[in-house]
Amino acid sequence: MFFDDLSSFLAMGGHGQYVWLSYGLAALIVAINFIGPALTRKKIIKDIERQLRREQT
Amino acid sequence: MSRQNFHNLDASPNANGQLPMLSARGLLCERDERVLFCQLDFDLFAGDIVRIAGPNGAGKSSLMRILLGLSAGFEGQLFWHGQPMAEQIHDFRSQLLYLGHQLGVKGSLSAEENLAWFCPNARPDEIYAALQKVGLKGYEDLLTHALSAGQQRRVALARLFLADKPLWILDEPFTAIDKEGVSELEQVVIKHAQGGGLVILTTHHDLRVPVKTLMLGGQESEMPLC
Amino acid sequence: MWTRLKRLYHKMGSPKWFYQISTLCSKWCMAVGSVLMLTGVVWGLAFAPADYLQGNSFRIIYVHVPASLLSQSAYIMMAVAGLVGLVWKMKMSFVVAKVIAPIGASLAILSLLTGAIWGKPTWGTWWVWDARLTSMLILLFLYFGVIAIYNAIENDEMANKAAALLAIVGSINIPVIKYSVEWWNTLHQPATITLSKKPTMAPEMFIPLVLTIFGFYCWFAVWVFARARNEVLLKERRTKWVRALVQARQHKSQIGGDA
Amino acid sequence: MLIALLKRDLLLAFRSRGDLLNPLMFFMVVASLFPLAVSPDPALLGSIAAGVIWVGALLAALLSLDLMFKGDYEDGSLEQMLLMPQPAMLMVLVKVLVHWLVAGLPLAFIAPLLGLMLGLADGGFMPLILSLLLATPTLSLLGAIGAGLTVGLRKGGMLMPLLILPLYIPVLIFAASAVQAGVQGTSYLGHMAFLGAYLALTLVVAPLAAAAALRISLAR
Repeated sequence: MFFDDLSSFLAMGGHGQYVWLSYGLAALIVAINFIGPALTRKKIIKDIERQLRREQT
Repeated sequence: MSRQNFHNLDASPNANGQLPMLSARGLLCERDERVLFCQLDFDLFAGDIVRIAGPNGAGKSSLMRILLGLSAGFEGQLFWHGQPMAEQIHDFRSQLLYLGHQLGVKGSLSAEENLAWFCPNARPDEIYAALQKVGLKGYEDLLTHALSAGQQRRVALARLFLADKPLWILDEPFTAIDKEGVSELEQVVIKHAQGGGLVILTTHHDLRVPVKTLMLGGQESEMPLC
Repeated sequence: MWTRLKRLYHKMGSPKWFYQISTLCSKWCMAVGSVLMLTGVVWGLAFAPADYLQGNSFRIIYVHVPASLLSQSAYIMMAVAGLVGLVWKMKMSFVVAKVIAPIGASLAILSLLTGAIWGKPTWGTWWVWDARLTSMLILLFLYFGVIAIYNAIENDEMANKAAALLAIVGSINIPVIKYSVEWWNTLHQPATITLSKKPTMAPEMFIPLVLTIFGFYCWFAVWVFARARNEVLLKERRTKWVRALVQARQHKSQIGGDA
Repeated sequence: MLIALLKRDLLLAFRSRGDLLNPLMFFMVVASLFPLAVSPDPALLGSIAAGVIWVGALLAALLSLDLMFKGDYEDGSLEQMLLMPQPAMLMVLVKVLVHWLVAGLPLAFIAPLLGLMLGLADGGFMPLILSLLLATPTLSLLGAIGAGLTVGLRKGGMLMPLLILPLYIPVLIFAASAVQAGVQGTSYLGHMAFLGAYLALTLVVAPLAAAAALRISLAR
């Protein structure tokens, strides 16, 4: 461990805001790329299910 | 998979012992996930006048664009003089005369100037003669946007007299042409076929010409001789 | 040999096969990528030593560099996928090219944003017309062009081909653009305050970077697979295998609900 | 055939002389917006003149690109051209040549006037004209790709800048700094060499790509 304690880890020697902002943005974009397709997939499957039900009746 | 596998064409010659000029094997055309036609086979011979018929939306113009090589969304093979079309595309295009739904006639050029670029090898007196044949004598120097719709179409039709191409593909050539003009045009088409040409056309007119019909839109495509 | 290759080619073009194989691949990529990312990020954030010039702000490198690298190579991948689609008429290849565009653009945006944030403590300003930031901005514009063409053309097949062509032309231009921007930058930069790293990075700083780069690549594969599978489902929604798949899911969820 | 096409297109361009003037007028208006927006101070204007003139030239060329294939697409002549036995890329080259003659070349002639208005230093005029002569064909060539891709689209006019402008950036950088170098009295031979090389590259790639783009656009 490079840092002595948690608070110095968060402060990053005064550059904490920049580092954490960058990692936050990275997490956001990673999350969008993971969640976006998952939501689309759910929607597509729901649409196909609805189509199937419509055909059964 | 729309990968084309090139087979050799196995077509039988017609009654005159000729081999087909333009053939299709297993053509399939899809538009917006709807199959317009599939398993379409035909052999067209020199001397034929072929009318592509069928109700609206049956794929008449799609078939024409496929034959012209302007459409990529199809499966199946085309053959030109028995050879795969992809290898013969230059030969095919140099023997093709196509009159489209849109004429390609520029409004800000005169009739003569329009024809001069369509048929660069034609001499001016030949162009004048062709324009006279389509009944545009005296209109040669007029800018075509001053002409009527029918006259503009006649400018495009004058190409039939200028270029010496064996294959004619005509999309609705009789639109906006008066009765007299239609019967003259029919004679031109017959003469071209008798001279060893092949004419493929679509039209809503009742032709007084012996034609083969390529029916689209039915379950199976048939090609009876009328 | 040739027939086997041909069979593989046909298989790869088949959406069903792609769907099945990509489900498997994406699980593996997800696992490997997550391990790499976790170790890389934790190591980079907490264990790597601070840079002697930039202090702790250099830790941004572990997201900035992978994002930049990936968004550049994603553009090339998109162009190659498009080329394969155009030349060999492989439909799945077009699908891959199509789904890369938004992912690559998002990574370019991430790279620009983290670059700007890194610039603040290093240069004292959010944005400088540094060669790398500028060429990344232009890369983002190139992505915008490709995305715009997908949006503008309604016919799927036409849109795929047009976008593939544009991506290919763009990728031919990338070296020219990069070269000219770098040249322009050296000409106009009054004082050279580039982010020049030391020629040799200490291994304890360098290894986590390698880990995050590979981790990002793995995750990128997961994203591409996920979007491509959506495209396949949408395109093949009328086929039997998709219907069977959906029905099986329905069935499973009903049983799960009962238990 | 190609000569007939060239003749026809030049004749068409000549018949619609009004349209020919539009990019030129646009060029002049854009360039004269800068003194109003930035400052009339000759020293300041002189220092940005090279960039302003080149950005204006870029936009003017872009504006006229939309017309490269549009008219022929709408009346069906483009179809006829693609059905000719000659390779479509030669046809594209003719179209590009005409576009350059009517939209690119005039910019090179009017640019010195704008240089005077914006207070460009004396040394900048020669590289300005040379760079315009050497680089406007590149603009037409690259633009043909965009024009080919967007020819069938209703919203094509808005899309084109997005597709093409990023590819114009190397031209802008080298051309504008060639003028800058001329102003400072240093050699601009290297810039010209780059512009020439880029022209050669686009001359090889662009007609092929634009012909492919046209085939894609017409395969509805």
